[in-house]
Amino acid sequence: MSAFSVFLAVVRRDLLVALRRKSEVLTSLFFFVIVVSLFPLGIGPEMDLLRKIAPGVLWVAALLATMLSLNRLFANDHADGSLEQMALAPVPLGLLVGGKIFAHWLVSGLPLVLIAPVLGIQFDLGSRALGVLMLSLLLGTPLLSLIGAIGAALTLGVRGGGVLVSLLTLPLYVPALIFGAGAVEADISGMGAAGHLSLLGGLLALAVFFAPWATTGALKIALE
Amino acid sequence: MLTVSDLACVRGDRRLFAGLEFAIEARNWIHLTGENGVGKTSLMRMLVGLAPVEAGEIRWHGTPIRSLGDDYRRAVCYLGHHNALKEELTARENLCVGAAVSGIALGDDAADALLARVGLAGREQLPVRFLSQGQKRRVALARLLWSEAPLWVLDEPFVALDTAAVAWLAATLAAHLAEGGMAIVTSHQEVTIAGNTAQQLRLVRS
Amino acid sequence: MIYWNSVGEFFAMGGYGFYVWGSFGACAAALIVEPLLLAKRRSEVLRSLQRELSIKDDLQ
Amino acid sequence: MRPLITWKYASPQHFYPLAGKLIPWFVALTLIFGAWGLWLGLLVAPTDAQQGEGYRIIFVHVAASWMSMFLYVVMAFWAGVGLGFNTRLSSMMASAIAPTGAMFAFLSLWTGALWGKPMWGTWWVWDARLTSELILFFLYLGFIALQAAIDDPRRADKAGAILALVGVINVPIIYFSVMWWNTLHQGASVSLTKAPSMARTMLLGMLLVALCFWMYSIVMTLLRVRAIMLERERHTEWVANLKEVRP
Repeated sequence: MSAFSVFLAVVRRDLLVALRRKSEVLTSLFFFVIVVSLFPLGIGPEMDLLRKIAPGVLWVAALLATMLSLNRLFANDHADGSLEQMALAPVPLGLLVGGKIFAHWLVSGLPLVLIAPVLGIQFDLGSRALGVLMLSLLLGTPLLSLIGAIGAALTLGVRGGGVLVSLLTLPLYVPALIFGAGAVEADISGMGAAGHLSLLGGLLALAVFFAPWATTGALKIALE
Repeated sequence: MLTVSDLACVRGDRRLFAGLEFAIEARNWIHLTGENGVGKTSLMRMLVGLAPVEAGEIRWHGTPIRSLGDDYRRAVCYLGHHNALKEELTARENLCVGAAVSGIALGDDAADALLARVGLAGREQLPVRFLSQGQKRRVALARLLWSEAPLWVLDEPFVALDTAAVAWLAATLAAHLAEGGMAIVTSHQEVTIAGNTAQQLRLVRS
Repeated sequence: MIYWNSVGEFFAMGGYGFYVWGSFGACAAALIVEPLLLAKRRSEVLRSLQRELSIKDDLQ
Repeated sequence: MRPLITWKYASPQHFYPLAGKLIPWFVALTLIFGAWGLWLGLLVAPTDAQQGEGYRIIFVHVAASWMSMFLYVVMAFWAGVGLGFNTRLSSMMASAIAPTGAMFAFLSLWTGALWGKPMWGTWWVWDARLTSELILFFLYLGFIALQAAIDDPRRADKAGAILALVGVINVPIIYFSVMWWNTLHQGASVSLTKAPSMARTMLLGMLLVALCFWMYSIVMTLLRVRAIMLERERHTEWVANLKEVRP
């Protein structure tokens, strides 16, 4: 079997498990929807103000929703011994880890991208801005899954890992937040989002290269 | 052939064992015994390459396992304390996915046939969380049936198994050894494998 | 060579005394407290080591 | 902090007494540079035309910022060496540097706020440097918290090393992203980069304070690494035979 089919096997397994545990998946999606919807209630219904804060609110909510789902990325596999078997598989562990991260994005990142325009309408974003918002989240949420995986692997089996993972990963999310929310803002203010989006894409390329490698190192430490 | 020379294991501040030497050849198996906490599981995790080696060397056909990488992982089948099963998936799905992760394609029919051999015919489509402890262990042991690895490292494989399953596992081990395989097995009870006497390896507290 | 005319002027810092001395004071405090904490940490380790050794000696 | 003199000193057993001998020298250097720098900065340097006497805060502010960034890189370097070559001493050095680095990051934020109030009329501005310094402070806290949460010191070393290396790749990315973000949102803030060109005395004073902080960091690292060695190697023969342990 080729390396790619092993990658697909991991993705398929994680998707199957997620499908059978719908409540956990839906929790982080609902969290995203509710957090975003609470902002107008806290700030007031002035559309001008809402339009201005929309990119930041949506992006911060996406960060927090991703954090919420990070804890279960490796914890179950660690507890039931699947992670050991993955480490013993005759393919590079980084490939399997990449599969898990990809599945994590499909389950917790992609739904955010798809629901974001609906929430953007609540904030009176124009159709072009909604498109840029979706595009920025499409490039940005995989980045969040990739960087988050490092934090999740480092805190695996560690006391208070749930809180610690936020402390470790949120500072590393800063560039994604700046370029992601910045893209939408730039589009609204008529400056064009291309620069922000290409930087976001560059970061994604960098993370695709480095993050599975760092995550694999952290997982091997946890397995020792 | 697996050769272990001058192996030492340290956990935290404590030295569990040191200067451990043994070898295992084709058609042979080792019965590893010892009290709780002497380092049986640590030793097994070192043998399969999960835990780092403190001192000493583990060689597979003369080459240190560190430098073999994937080739060594292809030669080893490890069953630890945990069953490595996903509770949400069915027995059949668990078997297929487990094989696929190890790079072996296993169809649904082939998986069902293996499950029938471990005595789980008719339960292929049941999520694993509905199975008993012993049945889960059987699903985990079905890994031995698709594995092509010559070296089996089994940590307490007989736990939670009933007499029929114990007999099945002993027969499976006997067949594996007869085909030129090797095995290292920990268990607290006596294990008899037809036509094969075990090398006894007993770890004692240092 | 010294820029200031009087001690009072020096401490007033041209009206910025609070900010300047707040900064320098915080730095001085941090740079003094850290070694003290480390000295405490060291003496605690040494004390517990001595206790462990004396127990070991008693056993022999 | 310095290259190891010979490989012999790469073991805690040999480094412990060496560090003990080095500490007084670095203490002396800290005091000399500190006294000289403060003399120039507080007593000799003339006032600044635009900022009045308030500008004197930069003598500590800039030095603390430099040290916080420098120490993060040094920490990541030692952590990486510890991870790559499995040398205990390097990992201990990384753990020993982190609290001092975090302290300088905090001092940089604190003095930055005290500078900002009289100059810009507010304690905090989302200036690119202050913002990235804040994130650097969080990175330090994450490293310290991760190491504190893991009981097995060897596992803590390795996990911390991966985090430090990921962090060190991220520091420039974070810095440039924040700077870009800041220029795009250019509001009322006056950037620190617009500080007036400095007189020679001022520059010299600032460098001397930075040197003082550097020497101080070496002293703290050596003191802390000695304590860490005693804690981690408590069951070894060489610790039991130290004259401070068994008089």
